[in-house]
Amino acid sequence: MESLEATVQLLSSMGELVDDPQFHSTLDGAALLALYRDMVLVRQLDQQATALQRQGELGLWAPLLGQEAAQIGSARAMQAQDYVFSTYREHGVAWCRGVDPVDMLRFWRGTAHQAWDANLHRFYGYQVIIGAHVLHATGYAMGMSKDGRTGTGDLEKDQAVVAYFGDGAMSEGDVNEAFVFATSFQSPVVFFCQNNQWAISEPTRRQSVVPLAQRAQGFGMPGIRVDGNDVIACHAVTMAALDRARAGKGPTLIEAFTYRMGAHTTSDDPTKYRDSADDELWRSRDPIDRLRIYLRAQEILNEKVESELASEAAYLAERMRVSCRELADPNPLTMFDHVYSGPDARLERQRLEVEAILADQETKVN
Amino acid sequence: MESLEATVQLLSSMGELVDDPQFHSTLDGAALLALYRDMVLVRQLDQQATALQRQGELGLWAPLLGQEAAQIGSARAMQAQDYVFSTYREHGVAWCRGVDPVDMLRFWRGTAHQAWDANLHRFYGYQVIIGAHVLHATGYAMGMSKDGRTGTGDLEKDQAVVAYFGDGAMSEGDVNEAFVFATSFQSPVVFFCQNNQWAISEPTRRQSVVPLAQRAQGFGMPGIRVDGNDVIACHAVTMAALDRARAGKGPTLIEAFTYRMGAHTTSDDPTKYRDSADDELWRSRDPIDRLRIYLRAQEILNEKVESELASEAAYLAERMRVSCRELADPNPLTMFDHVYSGPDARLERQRLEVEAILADQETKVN
Amino acid sequence: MTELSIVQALNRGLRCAMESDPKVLLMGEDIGKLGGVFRVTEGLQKDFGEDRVIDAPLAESGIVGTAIGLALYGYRPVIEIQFDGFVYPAFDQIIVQLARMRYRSAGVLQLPITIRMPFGGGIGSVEHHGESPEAYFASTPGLRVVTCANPVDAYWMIQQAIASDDPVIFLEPKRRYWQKGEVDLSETLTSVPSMYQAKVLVEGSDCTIICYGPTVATSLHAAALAAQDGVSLEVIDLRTLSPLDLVTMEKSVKKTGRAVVVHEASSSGGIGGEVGQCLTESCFYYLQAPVLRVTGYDTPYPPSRIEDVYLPDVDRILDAVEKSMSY
Amino acid sequence: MTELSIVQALNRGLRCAMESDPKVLLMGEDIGKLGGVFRVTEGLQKDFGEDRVIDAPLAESGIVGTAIGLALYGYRPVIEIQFDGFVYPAFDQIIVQLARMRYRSAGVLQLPITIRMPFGGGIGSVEHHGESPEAYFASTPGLRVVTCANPVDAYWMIQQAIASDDPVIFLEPKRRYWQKGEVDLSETLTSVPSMYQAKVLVEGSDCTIICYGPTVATSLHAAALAAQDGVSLEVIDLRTLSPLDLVTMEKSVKKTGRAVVVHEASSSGGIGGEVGQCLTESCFYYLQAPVLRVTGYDTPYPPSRIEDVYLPDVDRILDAVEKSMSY
Ligand SMILES: Cc1ncc(C[n+]2csc(CCOP(=O)(O)OP(=O)(O)O)c2C)c(N)n1
Ligand SMILES: Cc1ncc(C[n+]2csc(CCOP(=O)(O)OP(=O)(O)O)c2C)c(N)n1
Ligand SMILES: [Mg+2]
Ligand SMILES: [Mg+2]
Repeated sequence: MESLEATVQLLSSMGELVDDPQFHSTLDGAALLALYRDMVLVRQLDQQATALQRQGELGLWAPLLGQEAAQIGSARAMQAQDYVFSTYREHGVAWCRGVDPVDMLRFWRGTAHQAWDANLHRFYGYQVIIGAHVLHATGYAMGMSKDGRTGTGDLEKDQAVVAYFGDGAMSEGDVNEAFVFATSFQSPVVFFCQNNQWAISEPTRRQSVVPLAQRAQGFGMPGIRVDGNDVIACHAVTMAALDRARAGKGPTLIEAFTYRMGAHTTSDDPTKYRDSADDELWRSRDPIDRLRIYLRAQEILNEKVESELASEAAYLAERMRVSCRELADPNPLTMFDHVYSGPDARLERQRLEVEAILADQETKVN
Repeated sequence: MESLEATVQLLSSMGELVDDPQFHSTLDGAALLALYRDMVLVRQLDQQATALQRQGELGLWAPLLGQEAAQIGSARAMQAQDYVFSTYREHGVAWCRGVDPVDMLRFWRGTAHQAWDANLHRFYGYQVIIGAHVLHATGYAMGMSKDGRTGTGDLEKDQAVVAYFGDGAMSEGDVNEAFVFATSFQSPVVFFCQNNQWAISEPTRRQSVVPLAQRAQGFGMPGIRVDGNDVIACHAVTMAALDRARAGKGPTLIEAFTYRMGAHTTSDDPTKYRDSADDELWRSRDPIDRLRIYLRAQEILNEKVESELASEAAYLAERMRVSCRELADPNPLTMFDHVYSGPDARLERQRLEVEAILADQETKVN
Repeated sequence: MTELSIVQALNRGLRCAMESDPKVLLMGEDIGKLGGVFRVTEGLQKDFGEDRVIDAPLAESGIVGTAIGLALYGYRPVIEIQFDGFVYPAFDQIIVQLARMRYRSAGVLQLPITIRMPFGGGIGSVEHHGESPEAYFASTPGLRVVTCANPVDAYWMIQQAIASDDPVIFLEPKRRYWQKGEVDLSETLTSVPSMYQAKVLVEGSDCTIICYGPTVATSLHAAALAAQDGVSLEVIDLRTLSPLDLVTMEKSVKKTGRAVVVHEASSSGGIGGEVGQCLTESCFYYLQAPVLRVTGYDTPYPPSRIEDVYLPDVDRILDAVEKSMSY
Repeated sequence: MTELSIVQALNRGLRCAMESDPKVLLMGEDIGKLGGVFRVTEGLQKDFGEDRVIDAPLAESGIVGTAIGLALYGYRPVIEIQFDGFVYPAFDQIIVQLARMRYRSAGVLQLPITIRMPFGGGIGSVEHHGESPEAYFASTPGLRVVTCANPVDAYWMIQQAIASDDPVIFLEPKRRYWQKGEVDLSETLTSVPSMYQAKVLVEGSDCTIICYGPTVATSLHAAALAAQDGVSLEVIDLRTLSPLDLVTMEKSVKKTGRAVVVHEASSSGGIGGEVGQCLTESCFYYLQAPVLRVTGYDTPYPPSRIEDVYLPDVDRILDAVEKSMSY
């Protein structure tokens, strides 16, 4: 891959700060520690969910392992008034938007399609259809412009949207159409592509022969390639793109170059299609390790804080374990709710039918 | 619009040859005269069809007025072994592929959906669904590679595909997906976008904030912007792109910057949405006029040749007029043919039903 | 009473909806200065501005997808798809996203989007300009599908569709666009019948003709001719294809004992089959004959010079009635 | 006889087709090294190369659209759509281009493309992994739609589909993928019954059960239970949804006088309605009861923890039989 533009990096994989001509971080020690905490907890969340799936408590889980920096760095760059559209893998983003991990599990356990109030968290939820939500994000951003909720000059209030998707999604018509709409209407949306180098078993080169960030130029918007395992850089470039969006200057495409350290989902077996050498290489670039090295060196992080964090993580895991098992199956009759805004004669008949069947089963059981 | 790359021009609108650092024409006087003849005849064809529509002989017609250079220049750059996929407006390209103008009329008169043998002419036919055929073109080109019919080094035999579409089509998901596939598989396809500045009533800026040729870079292929009213330049850039494709170096996007001098179709009324000042400006850039000026100046063209050409055009028009009126309606029973490769019980029943109805009508009439 | 064509009635209806709710906006291809290829949105961009009457990029999935985003933000988008044949690129957004958003969010999110679409054949145009895709939508849970057949319904139903909190596919019978009728503009949106109710246009006792959109005029014509021959047809304009107004149909069929469904779409998998099956389930003992179908044939839409043979006409309807009566 | 699961039978069938015709190639997401998420194409890329087993970019419209180009060039592409729920972005290419190419070219061009798709629910997975989109395709003129319910049919029908000069939508019942059966590999493609024929799996006299794909196993189970209660059910595996094999169904219904159609897809606009209407048209005087439907409900597919209630089960089939018998 010819590299059109340099990859932005502010923290090397050795845990050392590096300079970038264009992007700078404003994060102080406390802020960095907070990001570290997020990453550690989110990795715990992910591991616990993976374990719950193995134990048969979830139907499926899509691990974020390795993508913590990309997700936490970008999500912590947002403000409360922003709105997020994501895929099935953005548990870290969901976490930053205040979604309870137990609610995340509902989707994967099969007790609900969407288990939280999207408007409350300003987090739309898991989208499984690759790329479809990127158009929704763009339309939402168009609405912000229309209502004058962006571009007023007050960066504390001006709104913007972030749309998450993967390297595979870059090939879908919907994503490219979103680029068309966002540039045509100069909408306040940041396209955040986590290039984890794989779309299930397909390497990114199947989707593109040039770096994905370069796609942006074709549509007339800035494209930034960032080290996706560098939480500081991810935070900085997302801040910059959000500021630009808020200021009414239109969309940006960010390609966070990272690596899916685990399987695509718990149903997947990556040994079938990729080299374990890659896994090792990328383990040495672990996004959490490098921040830890830096924070330890700076003495922002010490044994005591680490062990407090470890207990917090353990507590989170425990809560997930217990609560997941307690997640009740929905009443089957809810199947008929919310198909339409009002009652529907045919659905009412079918609901009665199911009611009778359930009552009958009840009787048989007793 | 910020212009990423210069627009290739070899013949100015004053009819003077100009140099381009990269592209050169190999056309001699006879070849240029042949292009001139094509353009004159195709314009006649177009005007005659428009007239026939006005007279109620056609249901609709999409005029190519103003786009003769883009179509003839590019189409004459192809070889017999190439294959073409086009929209509803490429009558000039169809002409170059040897399609009888009367067969073109069948579609617009409503006597057939596709009235010629696509494989015979290696010209796929009119595609109305914006962008859909650009994927077909890409797949066809993938087939050429697979069969080793391209990239052998023999430019006389190596095959390539040209896909025509408009500025509006650049927004469709299918066209962008075609760019993905063509670059991913390095397929021998030339994407020829006639930017006639309008998609019905919508100006190109609604589709893109940067020149359309720039889209190519986002996908990792060369993009060339050419003066679409300069038949020599259109020929030269298409030749270059085709040679590249044949040589196995992959796809190219050409944006031929031109102007739709007429209405979108005979159903359209452009006065509703565009300025007549533009019309005048572009009349002064007429693709036929400028070649005429040059050829007259070079004495390749003279009164005698012009008048011979005029009679040839008049003859063409006359033949179209007469033959169009003679185009019989299809037998309604053909409606049931070719839905499937073999017989279908339900369609057979329906065919019998129609047969009975028609017989009945026959009886009533007699 | 004001005489309006269907196009004019739709235009007025859109205008009313935009006046009464600032969140209503229009999106589509060529709907601005041009006013749409059928001029349904004529003059609206001039009066409501480019921010509310939006000429969108040429990308149907993009139009529906961004409209979904706009609706999530609080807008009430009304989309124009230029022709029936061009809706398919938006299919995923319509079927998977638009139809299911309320359900998947357990009622938290709603998408009050109307998708207007000219449909049906008979205008002598080229390929893809004469389609009847209604069954794809009507069979999709979460969507509502309605169609108007005259200026009165055009005027009121478009406003009802826009006011609905459910996504509505609003089908406009393109070859009847210029059909005129008297519309009483002084009524109110709530006083006119719900768009989810079928209408008995002609009462009769021998056989029920069930039709919608472009075939309503044909069916009325057939009923008039049948009356001359002493056959009394009841004509029902379905108006709503999802939900089907079974109550109105059943009442009629229980009276006449016979029914013929008329539509331009192909027979297989069309609305006629669903209507027939539903009526057979609920009126089994009343039916003197199977519900019959008069429809377009099971082929793609043919070249326009033979479309008249493809489209249901008065003769085919009367033949079906005769066949039904002969059971 | 060789014992194979449906997955294995499909894999073998694909291998045979590729061996016997060098123009057959496979396209899809993750079908290469991974062998597809259900492993149907396992090992094929290794043996036939990347040129014939193509991992495509993640773009369904692109996959179908380029396959159309490849077919025009002379190839015989077999596409895998990873899950039913992901087919909709390709809808325009399937419905408007693939289905109609032969027709619009008056037979000059043909597209011998097979689109394989796992379908149906019951695997406990997340949203969009349990859909039954068959009616959209079966109601589209120009497409053929078939589905296998056991390893024998999987093995032969996939080869027949690939050999067909028509575009075929090939539906694979995903929750039955691992169901095993004995396949006689020594038969030949022409000696086995055409994929356009339904099969009477169980003969019976009281009521006909019409099913396909994943509901075949359920229906067989129901028939076995009914037999214990002295009720004789005839079970027909439709196998082909377009064309419908009405001859086989009519013969059965004229004998039993009753029919119940069973499928996972929603009732409205589903195959059941079309089958019911067709049978009512042709067997009106034979039917003792309306054709009844046992189907998924008219909602989007629910969360998996309640999918068992959504899916037709033995009890619901037997209830419907009882209801039919009580007419
Ligand atoms: C429209 C659609 N096609 C196919 C799939 C099946 N699928 C689920 S995830 C995936 C790969 C996505 O890759 P990428 O966009 O890189 O995201 P990642 O999973 O790597 O985060 C595929 C093909 C889908 N969910 N939706
Ligand atoms: C999928 C689809 N959407 C909409 C249309 C209606 N339509 C026909 S031509 C056209 C404009 C096309 O513009 P462009 O691509 O620039 O080509 P041009 O007509 O200018 O040659 C539109 C919107 C269509 N034919 N197909
Ligand atoms: Mg990825
Ligand atoms: Mg144009």
